[in-house]
Amino acid sequence: MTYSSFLVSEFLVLWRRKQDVFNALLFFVIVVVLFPIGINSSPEFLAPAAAGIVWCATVLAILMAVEGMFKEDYHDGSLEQLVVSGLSLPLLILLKIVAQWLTVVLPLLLMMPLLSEMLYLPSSGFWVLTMTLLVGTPSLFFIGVIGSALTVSIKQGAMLVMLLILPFYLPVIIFSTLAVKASQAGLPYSGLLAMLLAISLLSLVISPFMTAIVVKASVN
Amino acid sequence: MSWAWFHKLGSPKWFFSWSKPWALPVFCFGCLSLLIGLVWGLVFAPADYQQGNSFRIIYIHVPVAMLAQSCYLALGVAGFVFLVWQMKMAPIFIKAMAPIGAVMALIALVSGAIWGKPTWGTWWVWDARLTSVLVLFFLYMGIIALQNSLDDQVLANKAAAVISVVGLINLPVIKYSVVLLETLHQGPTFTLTKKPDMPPEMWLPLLFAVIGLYCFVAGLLIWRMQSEILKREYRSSWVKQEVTEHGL
Amino acid sequence: MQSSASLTISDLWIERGERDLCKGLSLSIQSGEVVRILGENGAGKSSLLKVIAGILSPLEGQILYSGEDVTLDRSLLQHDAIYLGHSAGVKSLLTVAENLHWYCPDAPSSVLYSVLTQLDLVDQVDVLVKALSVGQARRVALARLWLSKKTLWLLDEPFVSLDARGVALLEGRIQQHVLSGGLVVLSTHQELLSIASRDVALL
Amino acid sequence: MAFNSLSEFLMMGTHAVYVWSAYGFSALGLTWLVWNTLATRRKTRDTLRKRFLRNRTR
Repeated sequence: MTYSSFLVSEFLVLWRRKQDVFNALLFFVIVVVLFPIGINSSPEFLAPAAAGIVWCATVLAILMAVEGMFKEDYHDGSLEQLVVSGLSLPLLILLKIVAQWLTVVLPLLLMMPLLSEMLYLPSSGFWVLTMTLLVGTPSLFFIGVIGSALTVSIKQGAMLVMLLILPFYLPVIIFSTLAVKASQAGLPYSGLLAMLLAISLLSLVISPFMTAIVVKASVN
Repeated sequence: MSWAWFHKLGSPKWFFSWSKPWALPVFCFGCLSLLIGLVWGLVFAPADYQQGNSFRIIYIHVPVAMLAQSCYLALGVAGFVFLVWQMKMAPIFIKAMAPIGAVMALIALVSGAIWGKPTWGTWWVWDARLTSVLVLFFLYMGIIALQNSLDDQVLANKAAAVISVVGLINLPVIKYSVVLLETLHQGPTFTLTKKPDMPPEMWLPLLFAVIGLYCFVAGLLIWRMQSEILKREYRSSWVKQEVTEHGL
Repeated sequence: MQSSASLTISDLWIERGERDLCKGLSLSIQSGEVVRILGENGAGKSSLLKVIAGILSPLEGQILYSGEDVTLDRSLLQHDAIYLGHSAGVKSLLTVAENLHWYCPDAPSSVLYSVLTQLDLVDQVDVLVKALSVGQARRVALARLWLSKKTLWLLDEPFVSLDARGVALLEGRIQQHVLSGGLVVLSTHQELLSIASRDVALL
Repeated sequence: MAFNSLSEFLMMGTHAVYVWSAYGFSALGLTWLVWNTLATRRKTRDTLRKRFLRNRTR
């Protein structure tokens, strides 16, 4: 096994499971649609709330995707093979996260123009929102993957992942929505974007190692 | 500097015999000090000129909130110690500490909300402090739920340590973000703990209550850890001797 | 392949749940040897193999591989070893060829096809593994033994769910491997007919 | 002493409901913690003792 053959196989598996990615996207859109229907569909409410709505939906969709990330590998024994491969486990996990991020977040970004129209988000806010998604979502994956590894051996782990991981997502949601709101109010928002980037980088450094520890303890 | 104490601390047997005479006195001292602080605060301390008598909630709220945060700090440190040195006592500590911290966070939340009603006019305000304690409560519940659902002891130890460390790293970020959220939302400007020039007859009972609650928790913690040690080390002969020869 | 590899285990204790396994096992294996681990269910056969592979950590004991101490860091051994567990990491959403490419990306396709022909899998090269039978999926996992050039084989019940022909093929391959200087540690209840093996019993 | 009479103390100005419910809940929480700790302690020792005694007679 090499790093590149591992990455190729990851992409192949994700390609064969494109229905799952599609479902996650549909789920994302449905959650977004719930807000105008459930609360208020006037532009006065939706325009300022758009960033928060999109981010809540994103967080849920990503958690859905991340939660089962190791399940299949755990059951068919390939997780074990990763541990004994002699390759660096944190690096393998990082590659896996990158593959997952590309297949979930890129389609999600493609949907953004449509959604921002539906939520009456002005174009300036749209670009900031897209930027927060680009800079912020990696940290969601990095943090979520720890929870996914922690619960991989539990049969009904989905709820537990939510309970464990959602509190950690709070800062990302806060900074992102504040950035969009600041831009809508004409205030500087680059500091908030920098904050999001910092969180993503911090979790990039920590998460693969923590996940590797947990994966090693899980496969025994 | 000698590191012998550090290695000794890692041994459950050593900890058990060392902590045995301490639990009850520490607990009793804690109860006494807490009681003094509370009675003093409730009966003898003067009422606050702004808030009247509702401010007396501070004597339970502040110690409990402090404990809720200190417990989490301790969890994170223990998790780190376990990941680095594989010290056997660390997961026992985490297992014993998490429920205490959760109860503390819950009490802090409820007493804070009750205090908020006469002070701010509402039960709940998205005040940075309340929000971060709420998150803290979720973190505690997550650790407890995770430990309960993992059957394998080795995995449960690692998992609890990892989630504690990750939580500790994240806690400052979470706090900073909720403070930011609050300043942009223009929340209540009245802060609860930064009392300008609190007179000694007001803060002295608070000091007693804080010290008392810390000792109270330390005593409980030792008992809980002892139970956990017995549960985990039941195969060793000293546990057998301990359980069969001494009573409760 | 290394000309002379050796695996030395000394005074190994494994803790599994509430039981001690192996209890001070010492074992030395040289190039060209097959060691068969015997023991009742739960005696620790799988655990022993997992400890050697580096999945589990032993409670106590030392592991040397070719004279190097790999007790704490197993990567040296892992670079030179194949471990096949009960579920060997055959991904059901990949085809047979993709599965083998994932594991042994260096194997040239001519070798791949000849191996698959031997294992009666050549018609299924582009079939997803989830469409194969259990025995066929097992053969996909075992095909790694033909393709990879690792020295140390750690095989946990390799004969399970193989038919008579599969068993004969695998025995032949093990024979060939040890003759060219390989090391094999396997756990099985099967009598190995064609291979001279050494037995180690776990109590 | 900040209060002149017991009833005044119990009334806590106009804040009796808040102060006493806050303290009541806190007392409940702390008591539960103590009870849970001691019960766990007793249960652990009892189960272990029974297990050891059973093994001895066997």
